Amino acid sequence: MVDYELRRNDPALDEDEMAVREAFAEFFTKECPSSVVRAAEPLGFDSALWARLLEMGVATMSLPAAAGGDGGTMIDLVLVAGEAGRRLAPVPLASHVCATRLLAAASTPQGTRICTIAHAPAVPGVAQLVPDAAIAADVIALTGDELVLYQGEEPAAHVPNQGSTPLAWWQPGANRTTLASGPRAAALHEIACAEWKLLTAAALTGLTDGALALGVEFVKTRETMGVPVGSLQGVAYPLVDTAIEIAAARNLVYRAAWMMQHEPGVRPELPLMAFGAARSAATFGTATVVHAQGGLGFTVEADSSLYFLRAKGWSAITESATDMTRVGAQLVAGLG
Amino acid sequence: MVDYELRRNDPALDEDEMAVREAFAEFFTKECPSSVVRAAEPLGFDSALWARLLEMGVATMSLPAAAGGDGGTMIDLVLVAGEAGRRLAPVPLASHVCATRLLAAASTPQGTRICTIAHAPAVPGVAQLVPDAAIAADVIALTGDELVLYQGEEPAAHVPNQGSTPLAWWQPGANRTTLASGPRAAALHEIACAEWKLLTAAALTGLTDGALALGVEFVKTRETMGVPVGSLQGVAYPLVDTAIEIAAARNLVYRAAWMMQHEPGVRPELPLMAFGAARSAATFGTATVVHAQGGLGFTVEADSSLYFLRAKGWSAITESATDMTRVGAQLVAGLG
Amino acid sequence: MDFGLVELTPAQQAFQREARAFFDEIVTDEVLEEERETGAGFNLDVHLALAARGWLTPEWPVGEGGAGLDPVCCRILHLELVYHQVPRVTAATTRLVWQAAERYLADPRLRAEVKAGVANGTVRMCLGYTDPDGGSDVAGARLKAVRDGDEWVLNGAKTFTTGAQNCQYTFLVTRTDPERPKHRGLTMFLVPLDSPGVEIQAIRTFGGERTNMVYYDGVRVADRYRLGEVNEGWTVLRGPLDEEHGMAARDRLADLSMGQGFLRTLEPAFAAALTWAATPAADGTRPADDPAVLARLGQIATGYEAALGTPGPMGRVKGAETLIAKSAELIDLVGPQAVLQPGAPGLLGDGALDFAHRFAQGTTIYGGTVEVFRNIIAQHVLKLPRPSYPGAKQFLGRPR
Amino acid sequence: MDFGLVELTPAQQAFQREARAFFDEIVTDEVLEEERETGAGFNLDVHLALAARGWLTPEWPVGEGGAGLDPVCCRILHLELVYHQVPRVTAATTRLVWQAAERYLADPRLRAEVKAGVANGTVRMCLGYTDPDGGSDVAGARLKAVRDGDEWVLNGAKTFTTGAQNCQYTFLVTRTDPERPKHRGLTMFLVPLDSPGVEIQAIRTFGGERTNMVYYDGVRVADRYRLGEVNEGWTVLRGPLDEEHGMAARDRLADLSMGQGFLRTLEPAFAAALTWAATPAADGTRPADDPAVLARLGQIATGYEAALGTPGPMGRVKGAETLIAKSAELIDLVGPQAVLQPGAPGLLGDGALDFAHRFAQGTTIYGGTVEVFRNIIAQHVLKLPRPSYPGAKQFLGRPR
Repeated sequence: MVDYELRRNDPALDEDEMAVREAFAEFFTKECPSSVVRAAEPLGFDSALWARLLEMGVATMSLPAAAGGDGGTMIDLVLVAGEAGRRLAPVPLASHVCATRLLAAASTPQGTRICTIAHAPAVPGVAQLVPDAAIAADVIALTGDELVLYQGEEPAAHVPNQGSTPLAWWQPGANRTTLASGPRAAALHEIACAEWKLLTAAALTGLTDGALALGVEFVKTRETMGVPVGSLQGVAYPLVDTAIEIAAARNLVYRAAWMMQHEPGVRPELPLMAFGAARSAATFGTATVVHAQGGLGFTVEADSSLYFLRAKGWSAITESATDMTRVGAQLVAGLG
Repeated sequence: MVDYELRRNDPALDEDEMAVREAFAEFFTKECPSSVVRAAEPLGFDSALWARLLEMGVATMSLPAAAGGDGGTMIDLVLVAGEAGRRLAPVPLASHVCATRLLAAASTPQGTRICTIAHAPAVPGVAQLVPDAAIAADVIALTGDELVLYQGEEPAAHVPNQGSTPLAWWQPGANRTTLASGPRAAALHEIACAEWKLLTAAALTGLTDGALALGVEFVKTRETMGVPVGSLQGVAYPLVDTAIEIAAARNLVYRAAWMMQHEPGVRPELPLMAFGAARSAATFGTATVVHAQGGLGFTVEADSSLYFLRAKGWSAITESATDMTRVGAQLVAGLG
Repeated sequence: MDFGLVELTPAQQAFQREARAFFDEIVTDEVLEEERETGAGFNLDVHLALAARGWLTPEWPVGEGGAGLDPVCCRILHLELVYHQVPRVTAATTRLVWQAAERYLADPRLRAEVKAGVANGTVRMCLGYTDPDGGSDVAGARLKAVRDGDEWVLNGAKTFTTGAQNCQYTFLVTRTDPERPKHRGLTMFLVPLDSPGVEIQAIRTFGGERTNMVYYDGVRVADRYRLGEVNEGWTVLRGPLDEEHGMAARDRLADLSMGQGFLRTLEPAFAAALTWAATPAADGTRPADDPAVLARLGQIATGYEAALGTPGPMGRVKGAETLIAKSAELIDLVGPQAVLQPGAPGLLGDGALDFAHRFAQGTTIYGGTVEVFRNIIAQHVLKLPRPSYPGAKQFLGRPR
Repeated sequence: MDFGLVELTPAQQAFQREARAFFDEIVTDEVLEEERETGAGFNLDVHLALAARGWLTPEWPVGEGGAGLDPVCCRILHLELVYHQVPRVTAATTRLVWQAAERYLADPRLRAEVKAGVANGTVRMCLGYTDPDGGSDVAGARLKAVRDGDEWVLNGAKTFTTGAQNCQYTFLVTRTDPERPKHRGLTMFLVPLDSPGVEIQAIRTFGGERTNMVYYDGVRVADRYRLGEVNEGWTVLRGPLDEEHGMAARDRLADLSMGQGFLRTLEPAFAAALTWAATPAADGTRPADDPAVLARLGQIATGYEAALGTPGPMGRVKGAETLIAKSAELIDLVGPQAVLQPGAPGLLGDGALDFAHRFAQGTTIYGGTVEVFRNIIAQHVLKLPRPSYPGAKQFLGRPR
C-alpha cells in the first residue's frame, strides 16, 4: 500500500471565507443579471461593472498589506472568481488579478490600467492570442529569460470569439520594463499562469453551477408523458452527474488554492488538475443543461446558451495542450 | 468542406459470409458452452476444441489455394473470431491464424504445432510476455532486421493472468529460421501484428455482444419497485449504449477487414482504430452488464464474470500504448 | 459486405464534373455568407437553379420535373451538395413532407399541383410538429383544429418550424378530438402558410440556425388540405417520423449512419486541427511533434470512424454524441485559435472548430431527442420492457 | 477551509510508531496470503489482537473495552489499518450493526453482553439485508418472521451476507406483516448465527471477496433479539443505511469522499504504473520518455484527485466510477504486465493493477447501488421530482 500523509480534509468555508463568498455572490447577483452579460457582447467587458468591482478591492485584496493589499488569500480569490463565473460577469478578473499579483511579486507598482498576461513566450514580430488584451494595453510576458511589462498606447484589436471575451492578437511593443530575469522570471511567470488557470477553473465551476440551476428549474416544471421530465432517470442522471462533477471540481479548486497559499510549490500539479477537472465539468455540464432544456436550450434567448458558449469560450483562451503531460512528468519525477 | 470518396457503404454479410458466420456460430454454441470455458481455466486452452476447430480449416482457410488454403478472406476470419469471442472459446485463434498467414507470406511451410507471434522485438536474453506462448513452442519474432521463426522444445511456462489466457514470458532460443530480412521483415511483422489486433478486436466485439445478451435477459425478468428493472432508463440506457458501442466497433472491424483484404496498405490505421474501439466497447459493455446484474453479476458463478475478466484479459496482452500516437502520425502524414 | 470505391461510367464521370462546375458557379461566397448570417438553410436562387436541372427531385423522371438520375448520380449529387455546403434544410423538409402528401392528399388536382411545385422549386414545405412546451412528445400536440362546414379552424402555436419563412406549406399536427387517447385524436393538414391568421416569428439558435415559432390564430383551412382520415393523424405522421428515425431501408450507397449528416460537421473541424498540428511555430516546432498531440488526434479520429459505421437509430445517437464530445476535445487540444469566429485574423479552416462545437448541441434534439432514440433502441432492438407512464399509452411507438 | 498537515503531539507520534510496529508484526505475509485466498475480510488472530488493545472500538473509554483514543489517534489507527491492508470488513460491519443494537436492544443484559463482545472481539456481526432476487430494494424484503409466543420463527434466505461465517449475529430484515405497505411491515432482529436451521453457503466474487447466501429454515429466535418495535424495522434499519449512505456528519479529519475507501485501491495500482513508466527497457528507454504516456498518467491522476474531494453520496458514486474507469485505463496503458496475477514473475506492485480492476466492479453495488445514490442526489440535493413506481410508495427514502 501507498503510505499516507495525515492532513485535515476540510473544504468547509470558515466565517471569513463565507463572508467573502456571500458578499460577492450578492454583488454579482445584483449587478450582473443576464441582461448585463448580453449587453456586453461581443467584447465581453462592462466597464461600469469592472469599476465597481475594483472599488470592492478585488484587484489588490490578496496582496500583502505592504503592497497595498488586504492580506487576502488565494482562497478568497477563488471564491470571488466562482461567484463571477456563476453570473458570467464580463470582467477581466483572472487576468488583472494575476497580473497585479505578479507585479507585486516583482516589486513593481501597479498602474491604474487593466493589465493582463501573455501565456506563451513573447517573440518580437510574432503575434499570440492573449486573454483580455483587447481591453488591456499593459501586458506582462516572458521574453527570452526576462519577465517584461509591455505598455502599449492602447489595447490590441478585439477578435470575435465564441465566449465573447476580450481576446486579441498581441505582440510585444517597444515600451518595455523588465520585471525580473533569469530563472526567477520564468518561475514568476509560471506561477502567474498557474494562478490564472486556477482562477479560471474557479470561474468555470461557478459557471457550471449557475447553468445547472437553470437546468434543474426547467425539468422540475416541464412535463412529458404525464410526468415531470425531471422524474425520468434519463433526464435526472446527467443532471446528477453534473452536480457530482461540480462538487469534484470545486473541492479540487479549493485544495489547489489552499496549497498554493499555505504550501506553495509542494503540489505544483494541482492548479493544472483543477483546470482540467473544471473545464471538463463545464463542457459536460453546460451541454447537459442545454440538452435538458430541449430545443429551447439551443436558442439564443435561453440564458443557458450564454453559459454554454462561455464553457469553452473561457477555457480555450489559454494553451493547455501540454498540461497533462506536465502533470504526468511531475508525478514521475516525484518517484525519485 | 472536406472532399469525398465515392464508396459503397455496405456492412451486410453476403450469402457466403453469412454461411461462414452461421457455421461457426453453431459450432461454438454447441462445442463451447460456459462449462468448457470454465474447465479450461486457468491455462485457457482446450485442446479438443482446438483440434475440432483446426479440422474446420480455421488455420488455413484464408490462405491462397497454392499455400494449402481455401482462398478465404480477412472478412471470413473476423467473422470466425467474432463467434469465438461470443462464446469465449479457449483457443489460440488470433495468434495461430496470423502466424500461419505470416509463414505463408514468407513462403515457409507451416508445421503442425501451434505457432504464435512475439509483438515486441525479440532480444536474446530479454524476456517478453507473448500471447499463447504457454501452448506454442513456435514463436515468430522480429530480431534486429530479421523476421525469425524460433522453435523451442516446448512452450514456455504459463503465468497466471486475469483473462486465463496462455500467456507466458518468452525469450528467443537457439533454434531459429530466418523468414525474411530487411524492410520486408519489418513490414510482414507489422501486418501480422495488425491482423492480430484486428482479429482480437473482432473477438472482443463478439465477446461484448455475448455479455450484452446475458445482461438484457437478466433485466427483462428481474423486478424492483414493482416494475421490471429493464424498464428503468437508468438501467436500460447503459445497455442501449453498450449495443451502440458494439455496432460501432463491429462495423469498424468489418471495414478494416475489408480494406486489409481488398486495398491493403490504403488505411493502415483502421486495424488500430478497430482495436481501440472494440477494447473500449468491451471495457464499458462488460462492466455495464456485470453492474446490471447487481451483486449476482459480481459473483464467479455468474457467466458474466467470465466475460468481464476476458475484456481486459484478451485486450491487454499486447502492447498498445503507442497505437493512438501512430494513428495520429499517419493522419498528419496523410496531409502532405 | 462491400466498402469499395464505386467505378464511375464515363457518363457518371461527366455528371460529376458537371455538378461540381455547376455548384462552383452558383454557390458563391455571397451565398455562403448569407447562409452564415441568416441560418435559414435556404437560398431561393440556388433552390430554383437546382429545380431548373430537376435536381430537387433528381430520381424523378424528367417528364415529372426530375432529372431521371441513377442511384450513383443521385449519390454524387448528394455528396456535391454536402461538399459545397449548399443550404438545403428546406429542400430536405420539403422532400420529407412530400412523402406524406403524395400518399394522403385526397384531391388529385391539389396533389399534382404540389408535386409540380416540389420539383420546380415553387412549393416548399416545413414541419409543424412541436407545440410550445411540448418537447419530444409529438403525440401530445394540443394545437386545436375544429371543423366548420368544409373548413377547419386552427388555433394554437408550433415551435421549431424551421424554414417556415421560405415555405408555402407546413405539415401540421393538430388535435381534433381531445377526448380520445392522445394518439387517436390527431389529424394532419398541409396548411398554406399565406393563410390569414398565420404569424411567423424568428427564433435563432446558438448553432447559427434560424427556426420559427408559428402562431395560428383562427386560421381557416379547407378540408382538401387534410392528409389522411380525421383522427388518424398518427398514422400519417409516422411515415416521415420513421424516415427521420431511420427505420426505413437504405441502399448500399447511402450513409450507413443516420448521424452522418451531423458527423460531417466534424470533418472540416478535424481537418483544421490537423493543419494546425502540422503548422510550424516561429521556432520551427509543430504541435504534431508532440506524441501526446498525435495520440489525441488519433483518439478523436477513432471516435469519428467508429461513429461513421454505426447504423440506423444507433448511428443517430452515436453521431450526435460523438460530434459533441469530439468537437469539444478538438477545441481543448487546439486552444485559443479554435474559438475564433469568422472575421478574426488567424481563423483556422474558416472557423470550423467553433462552428462544430456550437452546431453539435442541436443534433441531440433534431427530429427527436437522443432519449427518444434510446427508448426506441431499448424497446425495438433490445426488446426491453416498455416503461409505463401515466400520460402515455404509447411512447412514439406503434399503437398497441 | 483546512487541508493542512496535522502536527502530532509527542504522544500522538509515539502512538503512530507503536501502531506501525504493531501492525508490522501481526500482519504477516501469511495473513495477507490467507486473505487473498479466502477473501474473508477477517482474520481471527488479528481481530483479537486489535481487541486486546481496545482498537476495535478505539474511541471508547478504556473501562468499556476501548482505548480512549483522541480523534487524531483514531485517524492514525484508521490509516495504519489501510496502509497495512488489515482484513477489516467484519470489524466494520460489526461497528455498523452495533449502532442499531445499542439503541434498539431492549434487554439491558443482552445489550451489555453484546457491547463487551464487540470490544473484546468475541461478538462479530454482519448485515442480512438482501433477499435473493431482491436487488437494491431492501424495503421489499420477503424473509418471513412469524411470532410464536415469546419466539419468532424465521423462514427464507438472504444473499450477500458478507462475513457470516465469522460472525455471531446477523442484522436481519424480516417481513412481519405482508398486508401493510412495504416499509411498514418490516421488523429487525439480531439473529444468533448458531441457531438451529441457519445454513451458510459461500459465494465468491471475481473481486476476490467471499460473501454468503444464508438460509433460514424454521429458525427460532427469542423476542429479546428483536431491535425496535414490531413493524418498525424501517426506522431501525435506516440508521446504519444512512451511515452507509454517508448522510451522517463527518469530522474534518475523516475522508471527505464516501468513496475514498474504494479509491484507495487505485493508489497502489497507480503507483505500480508510475514505477512501470519509470523503468528502463533493455534499450534504455522508459515509457515515461513518451509524452503521450505522461499525459495519460496525468489524466488518470487528475481523475483520482477530483474524486478524492467529492463529498458525501456524490463521492460514493464518483469514487466507484472513477475506480472503474481509471483502473481500466491504467491496464490499457501498461499492457500485458498489468493483467498478471500473484504467482507470475514480473508482477508489478504485487498485482495491484489486476486487483483494482476486478475489485472496482463491486464498488458500484456495495451498500446500495450507484443508482440508489443517484436517486438520493436527484431527490435530496437537486430536489428533482420523485419518480412514481407502482411497487413503491417510497424509494429508499424517508417515509412520507
